[in-house]
Amino acid sequence: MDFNFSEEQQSIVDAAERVFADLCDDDTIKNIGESDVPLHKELWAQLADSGMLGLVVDEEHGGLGMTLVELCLLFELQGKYLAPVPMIATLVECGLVISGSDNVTLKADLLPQVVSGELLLSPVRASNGVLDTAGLAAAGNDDLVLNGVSGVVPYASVAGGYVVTATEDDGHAVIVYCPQGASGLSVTEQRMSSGELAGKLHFENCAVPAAQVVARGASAAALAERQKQDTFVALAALQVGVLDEGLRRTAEYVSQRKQFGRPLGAFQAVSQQAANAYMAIESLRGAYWRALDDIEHGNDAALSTRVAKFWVGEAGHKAAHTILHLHGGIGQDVDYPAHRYFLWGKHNERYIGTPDDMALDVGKLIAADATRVLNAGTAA
Amino acid sequence: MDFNFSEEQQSIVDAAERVFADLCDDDTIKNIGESDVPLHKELWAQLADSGMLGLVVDEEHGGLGMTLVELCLLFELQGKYLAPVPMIATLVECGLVISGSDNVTLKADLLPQVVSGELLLSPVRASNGVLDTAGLAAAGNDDLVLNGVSGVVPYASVAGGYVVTATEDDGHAVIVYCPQGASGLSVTEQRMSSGELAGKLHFENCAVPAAQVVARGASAAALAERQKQDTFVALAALQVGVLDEGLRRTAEYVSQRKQFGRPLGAFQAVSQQAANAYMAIESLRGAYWRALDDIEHGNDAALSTRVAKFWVGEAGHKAAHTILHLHGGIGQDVDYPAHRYFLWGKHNERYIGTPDDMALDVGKLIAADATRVLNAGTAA
Amino acid sequence: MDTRFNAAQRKLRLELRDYFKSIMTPEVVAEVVGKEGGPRFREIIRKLGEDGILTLGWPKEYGGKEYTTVEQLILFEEAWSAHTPFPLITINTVGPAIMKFGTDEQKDFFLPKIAAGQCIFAVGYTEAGSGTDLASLKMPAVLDGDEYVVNGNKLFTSSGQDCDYVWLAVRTEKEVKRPSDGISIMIVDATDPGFSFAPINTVGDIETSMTYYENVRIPKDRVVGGINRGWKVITSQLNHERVTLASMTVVGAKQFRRVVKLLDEKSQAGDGPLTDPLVRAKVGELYCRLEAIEVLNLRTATQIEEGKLDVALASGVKFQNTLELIEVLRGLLDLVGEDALVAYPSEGAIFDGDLERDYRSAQVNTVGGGVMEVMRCMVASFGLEMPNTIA
Amino acid sequence: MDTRFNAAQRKLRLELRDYFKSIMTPEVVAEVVGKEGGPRFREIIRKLGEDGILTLGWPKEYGGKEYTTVEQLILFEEAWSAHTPFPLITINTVGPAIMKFGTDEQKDFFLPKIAAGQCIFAVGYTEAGSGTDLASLKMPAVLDGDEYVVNGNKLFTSSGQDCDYVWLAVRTEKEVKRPSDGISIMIVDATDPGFSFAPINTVGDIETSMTYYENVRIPKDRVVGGINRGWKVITSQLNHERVTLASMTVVGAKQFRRVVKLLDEKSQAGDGPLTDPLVRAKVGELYCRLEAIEVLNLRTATQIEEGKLDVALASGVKFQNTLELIEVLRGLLDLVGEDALVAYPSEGAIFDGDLERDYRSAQVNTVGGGVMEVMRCMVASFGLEMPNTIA
Repeated sequence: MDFNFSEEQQSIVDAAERVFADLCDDDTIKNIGESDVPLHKELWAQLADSGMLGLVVDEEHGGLGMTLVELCLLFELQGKYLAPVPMIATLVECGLVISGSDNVTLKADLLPQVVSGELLLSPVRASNGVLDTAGLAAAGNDDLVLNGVSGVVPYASVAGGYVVTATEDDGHAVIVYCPQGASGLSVTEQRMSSGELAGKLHFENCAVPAAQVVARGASAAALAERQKQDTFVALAALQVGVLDEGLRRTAEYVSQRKQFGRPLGAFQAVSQQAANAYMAIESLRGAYWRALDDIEHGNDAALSTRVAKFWVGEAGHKAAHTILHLHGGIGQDVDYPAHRYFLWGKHNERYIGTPDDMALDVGKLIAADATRVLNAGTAA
Repeated sequence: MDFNFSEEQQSIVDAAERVFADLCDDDTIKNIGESDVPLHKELWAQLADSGMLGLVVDEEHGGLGMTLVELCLLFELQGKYLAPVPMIATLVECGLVISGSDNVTLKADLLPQVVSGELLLSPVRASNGVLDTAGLAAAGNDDLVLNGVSGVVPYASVAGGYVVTATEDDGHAVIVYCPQGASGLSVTEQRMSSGELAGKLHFENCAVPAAQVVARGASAAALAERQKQDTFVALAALQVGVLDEGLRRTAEYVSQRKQFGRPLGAFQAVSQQAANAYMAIESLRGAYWRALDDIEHGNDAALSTRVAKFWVGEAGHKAAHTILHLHGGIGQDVDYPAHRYFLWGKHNERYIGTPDDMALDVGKLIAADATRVLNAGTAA
Repeated sequence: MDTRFNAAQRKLRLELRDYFKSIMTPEVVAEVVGKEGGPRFREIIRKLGEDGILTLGWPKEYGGKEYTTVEQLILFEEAWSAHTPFPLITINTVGPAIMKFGTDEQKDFFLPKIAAGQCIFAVGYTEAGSGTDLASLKMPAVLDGDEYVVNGNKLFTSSGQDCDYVWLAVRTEKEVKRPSDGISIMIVDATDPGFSFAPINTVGDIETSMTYYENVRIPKDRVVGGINRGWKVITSQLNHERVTLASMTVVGAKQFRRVVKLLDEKSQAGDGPLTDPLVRAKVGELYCRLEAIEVLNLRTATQIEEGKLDVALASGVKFQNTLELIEVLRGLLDLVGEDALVAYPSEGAIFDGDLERDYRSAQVNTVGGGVMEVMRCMVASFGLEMPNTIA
Repeated sequence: MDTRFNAAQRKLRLELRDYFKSIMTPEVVAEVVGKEGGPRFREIIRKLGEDGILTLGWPKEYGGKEYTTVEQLILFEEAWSAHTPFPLITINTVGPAIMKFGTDEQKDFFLPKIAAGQCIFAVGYTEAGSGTDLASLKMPAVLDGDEYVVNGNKLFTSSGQDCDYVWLAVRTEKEVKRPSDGISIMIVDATDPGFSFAPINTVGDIETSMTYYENVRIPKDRVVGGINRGWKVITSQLNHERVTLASMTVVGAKQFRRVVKLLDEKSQAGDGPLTDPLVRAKVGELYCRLEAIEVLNLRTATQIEEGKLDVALASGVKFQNTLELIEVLRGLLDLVGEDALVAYPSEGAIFDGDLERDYRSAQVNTVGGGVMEVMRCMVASFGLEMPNTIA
């Protein structure tokens, strides 16, 4: 067994850390968060310059042809520095889906723009909230027409295009590319609790020519599932970064802040909570690593990626609250960075599925085929 | 508002406490628990002598005609002293059901025997586990025939009779009385995790003459629901007694036991857990009192009694584990009483419904009629 | 045993709800939510004063209506749920402390102004180095003629950005056996040129402030309760404050009813969310938790009314109800689904962002008004006779 | 990244499972479950010794097969799941300590006997007043000629009721700077007439004992690691022990698979339990928790193998996995329904009462092998560089 990233994997993103460290000090992050468009454009440009945006794009399209493993190390950094950039949306939720398409023209058109940083992308799926249950419908033979609403599309208002998963009349999934400004598509800007940009998208007879179809039929379903799995792991990486750094700062704070003549951290009531948060994060880390292992080795990752996302939420909830709470009054102050770790942790907890959602998903998979978990050679 | 038992209510069971205190010292309870028939016969006799077994039986049948409120104070005592007697089974789950019957002959026959302590009764319902899902079926016109299995019937092997809730062909509930030894009824003795006696009952064409029918049709359904509600509250009372005393003993233990030169209770890691357990119990207590209030005042108690049972489990789980854990090594020793509070707390948590079961029940009731919780004049 | 609001109390609640609703139009809410000052904020409080709402809980001799504690709870719950500006600390802490510890002149001067909604107090307790360990506060007040001169800063001064006076805790004696023996309470006039503030925005959108004191002069007759006797003034209200803070958990019930109403409306048509067993189980669980919160709050309110507030329970509800509220709001976010974290004023923000905001602001009470670790220590020592483990 | 058992390890597991299954028939299980002694217990351990199972993890020079830590984990998991008598402490703690600290004579005398399953050690550490604070132990050993004389009692002496020797921690020096500086480890011959015991039955059915020492005489050459140097002998194995104890959480996986199998069988017919969304959600949640437990255990095992065990993680898995296990077993009881708490040998006991028993016995590890509060203190200080808050 091996519970480490290889030196090669690590070295690829080592340079990236310097970029983050240079451009993502607390003040910068705070200022960008308070600006009209909370998007770290300079960081995005630097990541493009250093090739990071092309990490998982194949060399044919200007990328480095690496795997999700290396990319996840980048997301850990993003989490550590709370960098407001649509990395997961553009590179994983959209970029990897486009890479998986058979539409070579579309790939040749879009992927180089992703690598260069010109093109930000947002994934669009049917709303799953109680308010909008209309879904996203695609109709047509070769050219398609989209109708429906999607509620929480990350960075939608600044994206250059959208990778949209819709449902055809026959119930099959279809994935299409839709550029910003397409006729019949309107985007309303939204802000999430964490301050992250998002958009609400309305499709009203939005025409999608056949050339913009990413995948259809069985391959669309497979790509949509793969998109989910990759996103779950990416979020786990991001969350590990957020919570590790948030808890590290918390430990530092309580070790220095004194009350009753002692550092707060010298009180057992504090150390016990910190330890619980620590182990919640370690549980997440293990689940994340196992999912990454499966993806790296081409195993079926349907279960393990969902287990990882379960822990994104479970650890996010527990550790995020501990991070905020143990900072006491200063944790509440939005001029101080602690609360951002809380808000990011909670955002990641919920995005594309809560722990309850993941548990149900896992349960469904087991119900469909119990041998998944009853196979021989596993514990007990 | 009034969050107290009245002096009259309290005084009625004050005498009972002396009985429990005399007969339920730790050694006696331990010895009875280790005996072949873990039933405190002497206590039962004394409770009968002091009229306690007739508390809620009407005066016509030799009882005192009190309400469930007074009886619950008795269950609190039972919990405090961990007294192994079938009080809830005999007096609430069976006695109150018989009292609610229109079958005057049956009442006249059975209730005086309950008051005198001669007759122990056990409630029988269809199994709800994954193993036995056959149910309990009743067939016939006036005289009935029972078939089916019931898995966990409290004190079944020592009971003189059973109050059986079965389902008729038309799907309606029917409640009948069935004496021990009835032809077609076999009882296998079981032991629960807590050491409590239980039985598994098999009905094979067990004949029940019309004279033994307690209730049928709509009144049977109403009585069965009432039986549940009363039992939920009774268990809440019992659990309050168990956990209060268990936590009190725990506090006493950690205040005296020293490690590292200080009492364990002087460590925040210990005080924090004790406080959490304390408030879990207070949450239970409040829910219990509200349910009792509803029953006392004839309000619809469908929701509040289930809320109380939810907290029986929720507080039972949290506080029971804290009680056991904070006793350290000695808590594991079965010669020391601490573990019994744990086992009783866990038993009560699960008996006739876990917190999850209660939550679902409550949710169903709200789904069926949301105005139950949306009514005007309640908070917000 | 009587654990529910009675008919009169339910009627009162509906009247108050209508009253607050008439004032707090959506536009007004949007303007003042989370604010602790400003013209509209002031205007509403003056109106509450004119309408006699502020002092409903005060004794008759000070112009109050002597509402019982349960009625006051209803008042605060409805005001809080409607986002009504309400100078809670001025009404509930400062006013009663002046009644109890103030001189006749202080009573005559301040109480009518407070009642009229024309006088808002900020409370200056916390310092950068003294939060949970409040008794260690250092800000000195030095006697100079007939006035005390104060220099220093206070952190998290609630209402500091728009107050008429500051209810200030200062150190008037350094050389004392217990640090709490050298503390005094003084009333600072916010128009003093040496007083200034800087607002602090919080993660839950609840404004507070940093306040600065540069040679601020306080006449001797603005000392409340006697020199070096401030600790008693501070602590005499603490348990009541905790109970009041615990009552803020009413937002859980508010949001629960909103969400259930929404789910129910969606379900009336037929195959709606409330037919899903998982939704039912979640709704049921949250209801069970909310009921426990409600009863706990009613028990402490009743104990206050009966003059026998149990310290363990008062400390306990403060953390227990807050933690339960956090879980309840989390569950409500689950029920709402992916729109749950969309923030006001975005189009998709559910209930105008009110649930999302309440969720963020619920966190503050694990710290504010007594940090939960200390509350637990108090539960253990007062409720279970275990050793005191606070310090 | 490689986080799963490989094909060889899975094969090994199945072989061991078959091996233990062949020994542990239902009748044998019923006879020995929870026992720490007795003829059958001894018989099985001797068989394990003959078959070379006991020392699979030992170095080759002591007759072992040098199993990797992960293979040892598999061995313990399978032995434990099958309820196989296994002198875990003798094999895993005492044996390695003798290898590391023992004299050549001690090695030659004890190690072959242990390997053959003919020598079981009890461990006598805890005293009535010294549990978590083990270094405060008082039982004196006084030199008398060439022998130490020991008087006193030990509490929770694992295997004390049927051992050949006791691995005893005693105080050989009172006047020391740190209490841990005056402790020695000595090997008591259980046939010494001054040695006796009384069994302690526990809530989880795991036997332990109280041991009594009345003028028990221990030759000088049975001191291990040197006089007053016992603390190092004790602590050198602690982290490994914690990792081993954490691996007992494998019973969660065992019971989960049993319950899922049961539910699946019931569901094959059609409208069975696995079609219920609530059952699915619960099954899914438990699987998520079990996966986290498994990976944590594999991580610490791999760290040991690589010789770089992280103290924070070793301490952390000890409490985290135990607490998760308790929740998992609770969830499994929920899935089973009302029969869940029926105990062996009742007719209705599910899985012959194994789930019910495992649930009861899971509790012991919140205390045993390092109480969870101390484990958390260690996580905070070693993992987060926070102050040490143990004492």
